Formats: sequence, C-alpha cells, structure tokens
Amino acid sequence: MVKLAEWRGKEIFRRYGMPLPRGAVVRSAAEAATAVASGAVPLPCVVKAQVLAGGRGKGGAVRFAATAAEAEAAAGAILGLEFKGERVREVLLEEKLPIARELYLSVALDRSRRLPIVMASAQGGVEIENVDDAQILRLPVHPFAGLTGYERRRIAKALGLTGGAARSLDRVLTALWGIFEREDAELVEINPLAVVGDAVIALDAKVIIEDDASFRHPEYSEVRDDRTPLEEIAREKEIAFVQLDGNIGVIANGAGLTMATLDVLQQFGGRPGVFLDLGGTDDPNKVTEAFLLMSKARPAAVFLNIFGGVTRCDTVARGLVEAMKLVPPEERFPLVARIRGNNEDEGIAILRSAGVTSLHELRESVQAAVAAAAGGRP
Amino acid sequence: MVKLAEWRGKEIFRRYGMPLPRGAVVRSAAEAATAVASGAVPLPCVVKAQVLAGGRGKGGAVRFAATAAEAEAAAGAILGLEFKGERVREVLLEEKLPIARELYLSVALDRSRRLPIVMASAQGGVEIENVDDAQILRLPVHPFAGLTGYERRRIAKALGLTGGAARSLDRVLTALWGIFEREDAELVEINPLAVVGDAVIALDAKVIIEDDASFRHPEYSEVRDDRTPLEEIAREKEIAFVQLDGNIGVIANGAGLTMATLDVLQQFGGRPGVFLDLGGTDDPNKVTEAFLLMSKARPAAVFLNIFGGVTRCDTVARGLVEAMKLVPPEERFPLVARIRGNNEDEGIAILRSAGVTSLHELRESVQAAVAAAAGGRP
Amino acid sequence: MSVLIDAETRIVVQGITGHQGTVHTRQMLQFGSRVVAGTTPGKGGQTVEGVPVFDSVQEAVDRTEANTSVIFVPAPFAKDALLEAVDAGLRLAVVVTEHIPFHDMLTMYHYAHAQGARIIGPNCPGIAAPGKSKAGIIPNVVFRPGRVGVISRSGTLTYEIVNGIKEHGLGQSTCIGLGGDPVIGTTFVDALPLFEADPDTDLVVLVGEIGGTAEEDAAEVLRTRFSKPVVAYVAGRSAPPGKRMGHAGAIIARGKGTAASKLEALKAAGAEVADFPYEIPDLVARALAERGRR
Amino acid sequence: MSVLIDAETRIVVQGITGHQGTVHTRQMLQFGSRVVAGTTPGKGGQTVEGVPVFDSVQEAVDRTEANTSVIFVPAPFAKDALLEAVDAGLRLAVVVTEHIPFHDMLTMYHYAHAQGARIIGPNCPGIAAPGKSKAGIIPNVVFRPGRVGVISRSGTLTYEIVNGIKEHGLGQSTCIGLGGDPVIGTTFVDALPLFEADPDTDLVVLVGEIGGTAEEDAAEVLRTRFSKPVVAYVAGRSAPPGKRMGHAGAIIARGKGTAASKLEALKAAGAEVADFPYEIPDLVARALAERGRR
Repeated sequence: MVKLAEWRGKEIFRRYGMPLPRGAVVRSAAEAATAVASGAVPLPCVVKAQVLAGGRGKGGAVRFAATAAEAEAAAGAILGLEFKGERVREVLLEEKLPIARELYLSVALDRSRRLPIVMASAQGGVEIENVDDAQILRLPVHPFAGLTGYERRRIAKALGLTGGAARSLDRVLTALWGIFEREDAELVEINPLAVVGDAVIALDAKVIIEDDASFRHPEYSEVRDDRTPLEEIAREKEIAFVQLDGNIGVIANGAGLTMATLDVLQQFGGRPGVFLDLGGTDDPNKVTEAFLLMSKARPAAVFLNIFGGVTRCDTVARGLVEAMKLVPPEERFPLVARIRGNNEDEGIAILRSAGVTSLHELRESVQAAVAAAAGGRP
Repeated sequence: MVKLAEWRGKEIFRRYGMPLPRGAVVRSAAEAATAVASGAVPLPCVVKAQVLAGGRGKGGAVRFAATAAEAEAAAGAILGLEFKGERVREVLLEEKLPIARELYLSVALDRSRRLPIVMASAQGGVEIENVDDAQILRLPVHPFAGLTGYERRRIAKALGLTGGAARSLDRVLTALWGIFEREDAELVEINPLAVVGDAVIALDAKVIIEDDASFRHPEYSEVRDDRTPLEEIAREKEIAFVQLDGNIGVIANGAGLTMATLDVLQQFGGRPGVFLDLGGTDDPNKVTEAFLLMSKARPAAVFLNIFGGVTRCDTVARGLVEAMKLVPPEERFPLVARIRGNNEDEGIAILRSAGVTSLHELRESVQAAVAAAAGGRP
Repeated sequence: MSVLIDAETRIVVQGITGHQGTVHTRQMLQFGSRVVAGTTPGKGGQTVEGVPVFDSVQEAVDRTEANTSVIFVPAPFAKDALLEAVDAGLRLAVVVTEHIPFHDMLTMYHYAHAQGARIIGPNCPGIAAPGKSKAGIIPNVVFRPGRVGVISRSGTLTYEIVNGIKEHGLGQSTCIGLGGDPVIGTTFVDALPLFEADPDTDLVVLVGEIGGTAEEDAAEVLRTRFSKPVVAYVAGRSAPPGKRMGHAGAIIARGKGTAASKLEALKAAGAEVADFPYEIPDLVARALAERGRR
Repeated sequence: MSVLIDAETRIVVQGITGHQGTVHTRQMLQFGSRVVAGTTPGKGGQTVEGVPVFDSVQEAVDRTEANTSVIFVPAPFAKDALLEAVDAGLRLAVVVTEHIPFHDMLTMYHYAHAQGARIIGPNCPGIAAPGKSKAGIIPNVVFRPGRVGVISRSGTLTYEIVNGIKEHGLGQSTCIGLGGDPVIGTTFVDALPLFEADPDTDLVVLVGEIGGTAEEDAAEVLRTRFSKPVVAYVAGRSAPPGKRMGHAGAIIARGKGTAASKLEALKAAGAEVADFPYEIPDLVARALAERGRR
C-alpha cells in the first residue's frame, strides 16, 4: 500500500483534470516566499504540512497567511516539525477560497460486492466515520460499465448540486474514477470537496495505490512510507514484519496461522513483540532468513511455528540448526519450535538433538515459549 | 461511414504508436521535393495517390522514386489525376523498405457473434477475399477483456512471427485495438503489414469511422466522402438517397419497406433510379421534403410508398398535395402514391381528388408506376 | 400466454417527456399497455398522458414496480439509459432509439447479458402482443389477436406485413421487431425458441433483410430445434451486392448475406418462402390449414 | 460425490514449467488427481512429470479434454491466464498466484462470472477431495477421506486445521481454501450452498480471519439457508483494529470486520465457535455425534 501525501495526490488529480485550488509545494521558507511573490499562490493562502497522518488542522500543521511574509513564516515554522512521528519535508501553499459548503467524495473497493464503491456525502470536512449512515450515499460501480451518467446524477443529487456545480462535479467524478482505475488505486478520497461559487473544488487529496500493482507503476516506487532498516530488509525478502509492544518474537508462515499463533500466545499470557510472516511458503531458505532477521530484533524468546506443505520438515529443521550457528553469541535467544507437516517426527528429532525445544501441540509450544520469555528454560 | 484516406489513417496510426515507414504527405510537386531534400522522406521512396478507391498499384497511382527529382516528378504526375472518379489532392511519400514478407491484419465487427473480430493472415498484400479461408485466423475479442496476451500470441503464431517481430507486432496490435475502440472505428485494416528485418511495419492504413459515433468525433466531420449537392441535402435531412441506373424514383419509409418496394418494382419490369428512404418515420414534413428533393432528380415517374405509423394518412396526403403545388412545371412528374395505415381511406380520397393515382395494393401500385414511367398515364 | 410481454407487463418509458416518448406513450396506453411510469432526469414530478414521471429508473421501479423499459432517449445518452434500466433490475428493455454507435451497443448487449437482462433493438419497433400489451412503436391499427407469431428485422415493412395478415382475416400472437442495426440485443436465433415455447403461437412469419448472416443463423435453428411452420420473406433480392464493410466485411460473411444465400438456407430448413410481401398471408393461411389437417 | 471436483476432473496446470507449477503437479499426481495437461507459452511439446505441455489452453482442451485449470503463472500475467482459461471453455479455475492487483481480479471475476465460469482464489491453496482429486497446493499429508467439509480463507492455517481433523480420526469430504485477497472468486457465501447440496458432507468447518465482512455475510447464509452443523473459527482476535483502508474502508465495513463482530454473527447463526484452532476437532466430533443421535 502506497499512501501518497496530499501534494503528490494533487499532482495526479491535476493530470486527470480535477478542479483544484491554485497552489505550490515548497521545501523551504524562501521557496514559499517566492511562490507567493510570483503569483503562483494567491493571497490569502493556506499553508499545510505534507504528512500522511490525519488531524493536521487541530495539530497546528495547517496555518493561514494573508501576506507573503506570513506565508514565509508559516512555511518556515511548519517545515522541520515532527507531526505524529513524521518529519515535515514539504509544505503545500494554496489559495484560500470562499467555501460555501464542504462535501465528501471517495471511491474504494467493496469486498463483499466485489465492486468499486463511490461514497458521497453532503456532510464533508469531518471524518466520514462520524457521519450518520443515512447521510452517506454508497453507490457500487460496475467496472465494465464505468461511472455512468445516471450514477453521476444520483451523486449530484446526494450532494445537493445542480447547474454549474453539477457540471463541475462531473469533471471531478471523471477524474476520481479515472485515477481509481488507471492508477490502480485502493482509495481516492476528497475530503473536503468544497462548493465555491458555482463550482466544486478538491481541497484535499488522499490517494492510496495498491502495492500489488507496482509492476505497472514504477513511478510510485520512490514514494513509499519510511521504513526501519529491519522492515526494509524484510520487505525485500517478502516477509511481513510487524512490530508490536511485547517481548516474544513469532515466526510463522501464512497470515491466518500467524494470527492464530498470536491469539494463542496472548491467551497464555505471552506478549508478542516482533512477528514475521513468511507468507504461504515453507521454503527453508526463507525460514533461515526470517530466523536471522529475528535475531536482530533482540527478542526475549522466539516461537517458530511452521506448517510444512511442500518442503519436508527434516529439511526445514536442518536449515534452522545451520542458521542457529550463524547467530552471534550476544544475539542468541531461547527458541521454541513447532514444525508440522511431512516428516515431522524426523524434523523434531533433528531440532531436539541440537538442543531446541521442539513440540508437537500448539498449546504446549506456546506455553513453553511464554515460560522461556519469562526467563525459564524453554 | 467515414472512410479515411491512407494518410489520415496513418496520422491516427502514429498517435497510437503504430510502427510506420518514415514519410510525408504533400499537396504539390514542390512540397514533394522539399520533403525529400529535408530528409523527412528517405530515398528510395514510394509515391502514393491519396484516394479511397482500391487497386492503386495496378492503376498507376503508386510510383517509385530513387532521387529527389524523380519524387518531385512522380508527385507532380499523380497530383491532379482522376483515379476512378476521385481527384487526387494529396500524395503520400514514404521510404521504400526492404520487405521480407507481407501480412494481413484487421479488426472489424462480427455481427453474428456481437463481438469485434481480429483477422490475421500470413498471406498479405493481396485482397483478403482472395485468400483461402484456412489461411485466415478469425479471433473474436471480448470488449470487456480487450485484446489479451494469449490472443496476441495466437495472432503472432498465425502470422509466423517470433522474437523481435512478435514484440513489434504487440505494438501494432495495441494500436489496432486502441483505434478500433477509442476512435469508434468500423474497420481498421493493415494490408500489407510488412515484415522488415526484425520488425513489422504498417505499409497501408484503412480506417473507417462509424457515422453514428460522430457526436463523439467532431474531428472527422470535415473528412467525409465527396457528395453531390442532392446527396448533401438529403444527408442533412436524414434521408437516405441512393442513385441507381433506372428512371423510376422511389420514396418509401424504412429500409425494409424500401427494399421490398424495389424488389417488386423490378419484378414488374420497372427500373429504379433514385430512391429515398425516410427511415422509420412518417413525419409529413419529411415526406414533403423528400418529394421536393425527388423533383430535382428528374425521374420519369415516382412511386411513393409510405406506411403510416404515428401520423394519420390524411395528414400525410394533405402535405403531399401542398408540396405538389411547389414543384415548378418543368420538374413535374407522374406520381403513383400508396399510403397505408391509420385513416388510409381518407388519405387516398384526398390524393385522388388532387389527381394523384393512389392505390391500395402494392402490386397494382407498382404496375401503375411502371406504366407511367413508360409514358402511360399513371 | 404470449412472448416476453403480457397483460401484466408494467412499462416504464425512458425519455417520456420527449416528442416520441409522449406520442408513443399515448399509443401504448390506447393499445392497452400498462405504462406505469416514465423517466426524464430533472423532470420528476410531472405527468405525461397521466403517467407519473420520475428522475431515475430506480425511483420508477421503487414506486411503480415497473419491470420493462421502452427507451426513447437520444443516441448519445442511450447507453446510459440502458445501463440504468439494467441496474434498476429490469429484465427487458426495448430500445427504440436509432443511430446508437455499435461500440456502445456492444457494451450494452454484453452488460445486459451478463446481468441476465434482455434487450430488444436498438433502432427497432419493439414488441406487441395484441389484446395484451405493446412495448414499442408498431402502429396499433395493424394488429388483431390471433395465433401467428412475427419476428422481423424491419420497421415499416413489419407494419405492412402484420397489416396484411390482419387484412387476410388472421391475427397475431406476438410480434417482435428486432431492429436492423449491426448489433442487436435479440436476434432471430434468440427469439425463435421463445415462439417455439409459446403455446399461443401456431406459426411464425420471419421477415429478414439482406446483409449480415442473421437469416442463415436462423435457418440453422429452424433446421435443428424448431417444430412450428415458418413463412419467411427476405427483402432486398433486387439490390446489388452491398459493400458497406469492404473487404473485411466480405470475409466475415464469406458468401453469406445475399438474398439468395438467405432464401436458400431458409428453404433448406423447411420454411415456406414468399418472394414478395403480399404473398405472405396466403402462405400463412395455407400452412395453418395444413397444420390443422394433420 | 464431492464439491466442485471429483475423480473425473481433468486438470490443466497453467505455468506448469515454473518451479511451483512443477512441484505441485507432482504433488497433485501423487494425490491421485488427473493432471492431463500443462501450458507454458513457447514450451509446447515438452513434458513435466509425464504431463504434456501445450502453448495454449485451447490446445490443451482440444487435445486432452481438460475441464479445470490450476494457475501458477506470475501475477502480471495471471489475468491473461484466467481469461484464456475461461475463453477455452473451462468452468473452474483455481488461481494459486499471489499478489494479483485487485483491479485485475475485478475484471477476472466479473468476466468469468458473465461466462458462467467459477474462480477459486486468487492467492489460495485450492481445493481437495480426499481419495478423488486435488486442484491446488494443500499438502497431501493432511487429508483422509471422510465427511467433514472445510471452507477457509487461510492457507497454512487450513493445513493445520485439516490436519487436526485427520489426527482426531476424522476425515474430509472436500476442503476449499478460498484465499484471503480483497477480491476472491468464491466466497463463503458462494461455497456454502455447494456443501449444503453435497450428500457426502455431514458438517462444515468454516475458518475465517479478521477484516472484510465475509464471515458476517456467511452467517446470514447459515441463518437462512444452511441445514448442516457448522464449526467456525476466526483468526485474529488478539490483533489491534486494522486500518488498512483508512476512513473509507471503515465506513464500508461499518463496525463489521472485527473478530468480535464475526464471532457474534456466527454464533447467532447457530455455529459452534472455537476460540482456538486446537479446539476444532473436539467440537466437530461432538457435533457429528449429536447429529448422529438425532
């Protein structure tokens, strides 16, 4: 999932003909001054920190400026701020428009219907979860038909738009749908979509691009969220790496098995720390890589729960024993392993003879891991 | 139906990334010389008359030039030629390529399947009707899926293309399908598609745009076929106007009824000349307009066969009687009318009292019209 | 029983406030059709010929339980109108509009098909079951209830032929004008099984035209899975071979598409063939009499 | 009988010459599946594990009468592979490939649906009927013929649970791993009626996960049109509320999607709910015993 900052979202919006406020993105206070002086950003203007987190307005990351000096000062003050853990590197300056009403508009996927769904509400400018259900139009759109004229009319009606504003909405909808389909978006959201005079204008832009479509969109590869070095390594190896606040490391294969493992771990008083999900695979190389990666995270104990499909358990066990030898002494941790599937008895025997606690049942394995993390011998 | 000349087709081809020979379209011998001198057209080159009719090669409308002087002379000789009734206004000069093989490729509509159909043959460069059925791949393409990868592989196989040529074909197919869909084409045909080295290149371009889609494509409105003034008037009034080689004018409403009328007319020895089809309507104004239009075509006799749906026959008859008064004496013609439908008896009475032969049965009406054209009183 | 529509059919007219929509709403009401609603965006709340107008088909369906649409909206908006009808759950839409780009119709047909809806048309006179209902524009005056089914690609020629059947003292069970466009929602092949299954139809009159291979395709149905007598007519035997689609069109059809090809196929499939429209009523009467004797 | 596949199922493996394709072809053959063909463009004429390889699915169908596909081709080409399978007339395709963009899957699903074909997956372990056939990648070792049906959104967790059922001395009728992607071809709602209709299934184990509303939707089926006992498990009760789709995702789901919501819905619909995977076999055995007593 590639979440784009507002200014990047608006670059895409512009390419698709979305009506937008005039503005400029800047990376220094001096650039802000120039942007206003050159007329690229009319005054008065809004100065917005370009961070992914929400709640910028309340958090002081959005300011207003009536003069070039104020704009420069506001940009300078915001740049370099840390907002909810994100450093502000870009600031977006935009003309401040006389807003008559604020609307909500988005398109996302409705998994149950297996259709894209457009959502529209006349109650925009607030978090949409807080809007009453009855105030939100949900319109499934068939990909083979696209966003039809009659659907557009329904949306305009739900938003209370007629005449020029409805025609202006039509441009917005064409852009919204085009971006969703052609940019492989998971979400395109405009909140607020502002009614300004006889037109509607996208004041904010939230665009999330689907990771799986990155082979079609190399242009988004450089704009991924910041990741820690460990997360980056995990990503390259296609291992899901998630940091929680506990002290037990979990390595499992497959999202369902990983979640079930965490569920049982918590049930028996364990606190999961890092967990690594290898995906559906039991590739012994990947097991080894995950093991080495885990050692970098310095867990109090590690529980490894692999259900073998293709590979035989003895092969996985041998790889694991080899990997253990590669871990430097200061990074070693107590390990409880559970390897199920083909040839599981041999696998268990190999691990046990290498001194690893290797159990058969999920419950007893988890209990052993919890005990190990608490300082007991696993 | 808007048939585009080769050079216009190739302008569209270029926009869609179709591989093409380097070349230029010119409108004078001097422009031809400049095009060669500037390097826009490499030598040796082909000099082709831009006419819609086929058989240019055999008809002397395609020449070759090895030098700038030859190109200038060839363009001069071709410009202003009349080829199968068409004046040559444009000439296309293109580099002459070392052709290894000539292929055929097109996309059109398969009415029975209600699907677009791609046709491909390794036997290109000749009229495709003359190619053995077994040598032509017919591949229906679903509009919701587009031209898929596996279909492209089947086409490449049918054309005997591999490696670089197959990759080059992929560009051709993307362009072909894109033009068919997005330009509302009835036909996109490349014959020949030439194998040149490790690539395929479109040597000719035949693109026919659907008339009914003209509301989406104002850009094609200026490139319609030449029409006679009468045809142009008919077109504006949405009346189908067709010139045959007989002497009896026929006015009818609806293609089926018009065809059936012509069938019966021929059966009884009549030779249809101009016929006008008003479409499914019985709008009295349109009947009147058709009548006045017909008078300009100076037929020996006219048979009017209208089946009234919405309008009452007496209304149509009154309009017709009024129209007759507007025809100048020298343009008058014997008229046999058959008006069926609502209130038909009143309609017949009105026409008869105005001196018009007005009959009930198709057979006897046609016989009367044939007699009138032969000089008898209708 | 009849085919596709009956006395219970509840019709919504899309584009009811236009000239054509209004005129034919009146005609349908006079025929006895239950026209329960009309739509024109922005004109909801009006009435036309006593029929309530709504802004959208969904509202019309919600308020009037309409189940069949007749579409008169102009060509540039016809695709949208059809998709709206299908999405509102209608299972039958008669598209009267002419000049719809066939690329639009490809989308319309395949979309409707995927959702289980049927299109008649476009550019068609529609469907009528005398004494029951009419969804379309065939003049009321040509009908009389009876047991002859009619399926036609033509417009006014259909009126002519249906009228001829009436004047001969016979009547029609259901008449469908399929439309003559390159892509139509319901073809002879699609329509014939409906008449085969209709207990109120004793015989089918099939009216074709030159061009395309619809009649040849129909002949295949007649040959393999149609038991009732058929009288066929094909207009255009005197026309010179058409070249509308040029070379590529010719190789799609490959020698089919001419009147000769169609007549031969229909004859070989057992249909009685009329050379001219005025021969149809006699052939129908004779075929019915023969069927009665068996 | 079994669900969707049986001993007669004729499998074509798309992408058979890749590592995964080859490994799982061998496993399927060992399971007893009739893998009759494989495809890889440009590699027609080879064999893999004794199975003939063709350049296209159409050739495979023409030559071997394959009727079911298992797709291993890489994500960028998976859409094309599925369309090829559907166009070649296959009625069932198991898409094992992971990381297919959901926009591609929208096209795949709606295209297949319109043509009357069913997709299992993508990103799924596929389907297995012990003693009959397997189309997918679930390890052979976990199965044993029996009368318990399994439907799961998970991969390895399915193996774990199916294995647990076997180790408890029970067996499976058919097991379907639906895949956990945002858009899947066959959901719980689609699969449950197949098991309801299967005379060889006495009970269904339903394995869900947090996220989406598939389990809530399934509960509605259980409540209204499912007569067999159901044992359900939902993984992820300990996970913090997910935020994958942000605000818009939240309003699509509207409070559904959490483990609590799913468990409550399933319980209300009469399912026996396991808190942890290892509780499932006991619950299954008890429900079967109870059913036997009735």
